[in-house]
Amino acid sequence: MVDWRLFEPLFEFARKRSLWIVSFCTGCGGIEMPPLMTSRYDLERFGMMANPAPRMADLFLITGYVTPKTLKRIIITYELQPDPKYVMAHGSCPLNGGVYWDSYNAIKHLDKYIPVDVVIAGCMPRPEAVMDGINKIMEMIENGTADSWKRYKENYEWYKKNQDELFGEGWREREARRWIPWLMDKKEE
Amino acid sequence: MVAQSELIKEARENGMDLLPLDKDTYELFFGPQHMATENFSIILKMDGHRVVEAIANPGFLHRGFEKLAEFRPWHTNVALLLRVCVPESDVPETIYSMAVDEIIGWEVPERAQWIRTTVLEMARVSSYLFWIMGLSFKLGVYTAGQWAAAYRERLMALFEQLTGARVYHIYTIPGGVRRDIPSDRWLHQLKDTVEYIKSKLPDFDHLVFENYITFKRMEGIGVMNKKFALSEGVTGPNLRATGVPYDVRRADPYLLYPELDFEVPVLNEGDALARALIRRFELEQDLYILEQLLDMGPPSGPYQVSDPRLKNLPRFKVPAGDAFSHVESTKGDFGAYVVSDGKNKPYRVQIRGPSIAHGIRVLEHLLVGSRIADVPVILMSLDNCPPDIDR
Amino acid sequence: MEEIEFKIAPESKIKKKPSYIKPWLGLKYLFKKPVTIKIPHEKTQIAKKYRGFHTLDWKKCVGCNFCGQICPARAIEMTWLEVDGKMEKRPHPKIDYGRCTFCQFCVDVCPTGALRFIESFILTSEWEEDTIQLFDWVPIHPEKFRKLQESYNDWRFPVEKIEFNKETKEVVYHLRDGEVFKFKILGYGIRPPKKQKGGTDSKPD
Amino acid sequence: MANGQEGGMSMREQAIVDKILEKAPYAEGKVRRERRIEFTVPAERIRDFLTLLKKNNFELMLQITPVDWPNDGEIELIYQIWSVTHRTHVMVRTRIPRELEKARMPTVKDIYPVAETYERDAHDFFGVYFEGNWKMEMPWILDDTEQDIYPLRKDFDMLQYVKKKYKILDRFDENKDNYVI
Amino acid sequence: MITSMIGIALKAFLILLYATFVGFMFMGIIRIVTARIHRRVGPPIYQPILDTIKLLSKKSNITHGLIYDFGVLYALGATILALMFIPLGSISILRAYGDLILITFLLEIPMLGIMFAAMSSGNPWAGLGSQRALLTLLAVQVPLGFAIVALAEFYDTFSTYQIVMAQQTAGWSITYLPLLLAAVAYDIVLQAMFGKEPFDIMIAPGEISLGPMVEFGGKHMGILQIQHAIALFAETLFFSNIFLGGAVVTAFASSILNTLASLGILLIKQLAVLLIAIFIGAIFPRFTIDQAARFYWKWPTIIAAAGAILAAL
Repeated sequence: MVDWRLFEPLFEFARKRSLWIVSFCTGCGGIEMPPLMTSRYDLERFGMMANPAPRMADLFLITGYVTPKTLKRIIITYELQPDPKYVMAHGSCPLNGGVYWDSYNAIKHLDKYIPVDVVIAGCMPRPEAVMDGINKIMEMIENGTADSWKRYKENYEWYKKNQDELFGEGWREREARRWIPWLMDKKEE
Repeated sequence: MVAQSELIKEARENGMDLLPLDKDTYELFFGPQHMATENFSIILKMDGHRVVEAIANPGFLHRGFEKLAEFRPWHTNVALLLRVCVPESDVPETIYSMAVDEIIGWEVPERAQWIRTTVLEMARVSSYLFWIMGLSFKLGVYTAGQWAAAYRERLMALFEQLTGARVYHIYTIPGGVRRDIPSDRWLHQLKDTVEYIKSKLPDFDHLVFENYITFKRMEGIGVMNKKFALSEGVTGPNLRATGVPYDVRRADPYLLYPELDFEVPVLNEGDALARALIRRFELEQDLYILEQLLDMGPPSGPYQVSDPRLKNLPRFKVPAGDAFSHVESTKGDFGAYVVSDGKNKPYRVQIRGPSIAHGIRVLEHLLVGSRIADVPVILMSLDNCPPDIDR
Repeated sequence: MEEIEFKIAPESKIKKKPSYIKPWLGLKYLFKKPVTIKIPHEKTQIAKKYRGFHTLDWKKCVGCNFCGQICPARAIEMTWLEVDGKMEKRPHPKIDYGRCTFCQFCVDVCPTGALRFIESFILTSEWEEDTIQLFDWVPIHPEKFRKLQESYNDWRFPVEKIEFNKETKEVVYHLRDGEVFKFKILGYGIRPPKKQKGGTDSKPD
Repeated sequence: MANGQEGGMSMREQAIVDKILEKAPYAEGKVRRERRIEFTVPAERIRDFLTLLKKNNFELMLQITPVDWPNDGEIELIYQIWSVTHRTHVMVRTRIPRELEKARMPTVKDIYPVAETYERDAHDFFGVYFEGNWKMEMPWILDDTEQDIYPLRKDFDMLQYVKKKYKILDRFDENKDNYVI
Repeated sequence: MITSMIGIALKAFLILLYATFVGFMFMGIIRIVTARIHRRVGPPIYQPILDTIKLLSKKSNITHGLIYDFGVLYALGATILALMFIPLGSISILRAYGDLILITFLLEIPMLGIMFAAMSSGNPWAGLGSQRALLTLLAVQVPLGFAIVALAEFYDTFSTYQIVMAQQTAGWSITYLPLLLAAVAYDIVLQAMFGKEPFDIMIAPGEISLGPMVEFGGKHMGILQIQHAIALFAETLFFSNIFLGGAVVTAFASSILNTLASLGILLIKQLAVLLIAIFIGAIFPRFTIDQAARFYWKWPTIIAAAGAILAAL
């Protein structure tokens, strides 16, 4: 059996230079993603690209505030991603609620529900700031400090407790069945 | 007809696990984690590649602005309400400000009106470029989209100089605007940018609007007729594509629009292609309007009403009353209804996003019978903007 | 319908003809210079009055709490501070960048011009309890901020690390040029803190 | 923008109001300003009145705005309709009691189909039940957990709700609890 | 006997290594050239290699059963097998058996492997994508068949190697009208094989989120990336062999120099084929699946059939 640890520096380099982003823009920050991905700022220079399939993605950008309804999808999408995976929170809202600090429908502290590696300030953050955050993530991957996915595994019970507290027990099943009655064939009048 | 609520109850009682659909249909959750429907979800009942039934599921962006606005001072609400329409954030600013101006009875200075009109038109151009990007990404001709996003950055830079921010400008406030035009150099830069974008329009035509395959993809897709569109409350380019010449800038003139010359495009087909072509033409017209505005030049004078009460913004009170104002955004008729009860906070603010009309029922109707490949194209041709449905 | 007195564009102007040939013109930028700004190597131009972080002239600030009242995000909290064992005469705004929307209405309403903003906008941090303290600060003096910005010229937050002791409420700013800046938070609100909490260990004057 | 409150400009609007009022004696109407008119209708006649408006070329329903007036114990529903033909915006105001079980309205979705969406919206945020709209119970913007609260009503205590739901409000200093909004 | 076996195995390994490397470079070139058309800088050319290493180094891996794992390996194996049949200059392992139809078939069946795997994951998007992929395969068959028939008719043989050798004396295939027609048809087919617009219907990121690929992650996707690289190499190589004259250099005395020269010539031809595909991909939107099928059964079929008839005359 080959000792794969020998190749770990190479792997770290590859992980750093090939961060695929899951294409799930969760808030207003999504509007700055197209400029970042396209010609002007061109994130592909760093090997980053938006990937429609969460199974292939490494980096999850929480672009802005998160509503409970979106958070459910975020959690599911996050769990679909294979390890190692990284999360970056954009702007003020995931950190402390932002301008929606008293809104009944916005999550205040995202780190209670999923782990986050890097957070950047701004409303919304300029592309330069986002790129700085991505640089930070790259540095952290190099140092091995980007370990939010490990934290999620280790403290899964705690995260799950918080999620269940917010959505109620068994929210995954409920969400899956929510639309069943409306998709049934409507009876004739 | 059996009430749907009874069906739900029945289903719940039976502890239904699986979808009691016909054998040859299946359900498909289209979004929100999907490239075509960012932050919007459509539940599709599919038969092979055909859509049998569609249910729009909004609400992923709901933050309760209408409630939040009741707790913030009048001017500050601008910083909040502009988030209703992210790609074109000046529109909610302007409608809210116009409604508040009307309640107070303020006559906005001419310079402020000029700046507001210019900012609105710039927002329209940038929003249309953003839309071209979206459309071409969904069609698969990524080149045009990349260009459009790059050219939009020029406008963003101008916005940044004028307002101090790239996306959320927080610029138009009740009584005028927050800052003056930075310098004459800015006007020249705007002129250059308008000319630059104008010179690049044929590129988009070549790749998107005159491309044979685009025609193949969009012709005859998602057809609405005039009667249907009117009864469903569709506005903006989507309505004009069905043959109704309704444009708020002409039908209910505001700001400097009565003095400006532009043509309102109307087509009768009502399909996705017609909607796309109308938007393409309006982009050209918006650039033309910007040129006229620049030729006109900003009138001299103050950029804000002078009112001693403005010195103390937190205590600023608006007399009791209500007003409705609306403007033409790239998505359609964007309206705000503001009620004041004489305090330093609004009593009620409602924003009417155009997408609530064409993004729910019309979408559900148009998707039925279309192929799965047409779903993103129809979505994009309607220019469905989820944040203004959710608010 | 009523007659229309505005201009309707003729259909011939709107409609386009499909073509197989014209798309090939889309290749024309293949050998042109890309429009990309190569960010780590190139610097972008930030507009002069870009709404970035706040600065605060502690001398000028009168603690009127206008900024706290106008803030749509309630990001500003008036804070009573103690610098070098001396209590500041007036409370100063403490700004939480986990809330701030950078609308700068607080700057607009500031009656003495003490609260200002600067173009710097980059603040990146790991999401850990001690590093995230960076997002909550009492802004530093504009001249100091400007100096730091001009010497580094990378639009970054001027403070590298903020130590906040939750028990003693002591705050230490480690500025980017190595300067250390210490003060102590006595309490929040517009009222002086000693009236509410007599039992705190701080006793200036 | 001229807010010509009165004067010769609003003659056209006055003519429209007169014409409508002639056929609907139960309603009250007035001209607000150029291109803005408003009617007040009792809640039970709303369907008749909107049918009349639709016949008189008021084609586009822009929104249904509920406004909560807890002091009067009423919810005001404002049907905002735009006429492409007359180029006039009309507000049809009606008031219904605000108690949950009494806050009921007949649906107008057969007159203006788009009203279905607006009615779902009003139901979700204000708890106004529109009878005859079978999509009333269909999930709309709010999530399951908020199903029984009506957040846009004036008596909804948002801060308390937020504190209960999301536990803490401030990350940096929990002692900072003197929130005044 | 054993030494010759080892020699062949070594040769096969070297070919595979070369093909994989060049294939990855091709993937990098696709991304860079596309980026330049988009007016941006684009990634470094070795980016696909990094992507693959990253995918292979993923710590957790999702599998949906035996067929899911097997399908991916099947795709890789079929592509490698196809590669071995295609003459690469004068070196090739199985070139003597390199039948046109066999190679065409082997180049197509990796798709089947991917489809098996995708279908077994049970994801509806993967199901949709697989249906589309099947239909694309079906649509492509007709013009492809006619193009192959035209070639076989013209050269009177099914052997790729013989066609290459015939071209060395008689000039490139595309200089003859019937084969030019066949080449045009085949090039349009190649667009679908590369998965570029307007025929990237089976992936269609904006429509069905990568279709069959949606469930692959980690090592499965890494293997598919390698497969894609080899397939890119093999497909371009096959095209340049049968239509662009291949390359069998015998000018030098040293056989190593000859090999290198022919590899270089082939590389240039392959790049030309690739660039055409990139250009078409950059400027055309995507067809829907029924439009694509109708398209393939119309123009490329007519062109290829005309070529076949002309070749038979």
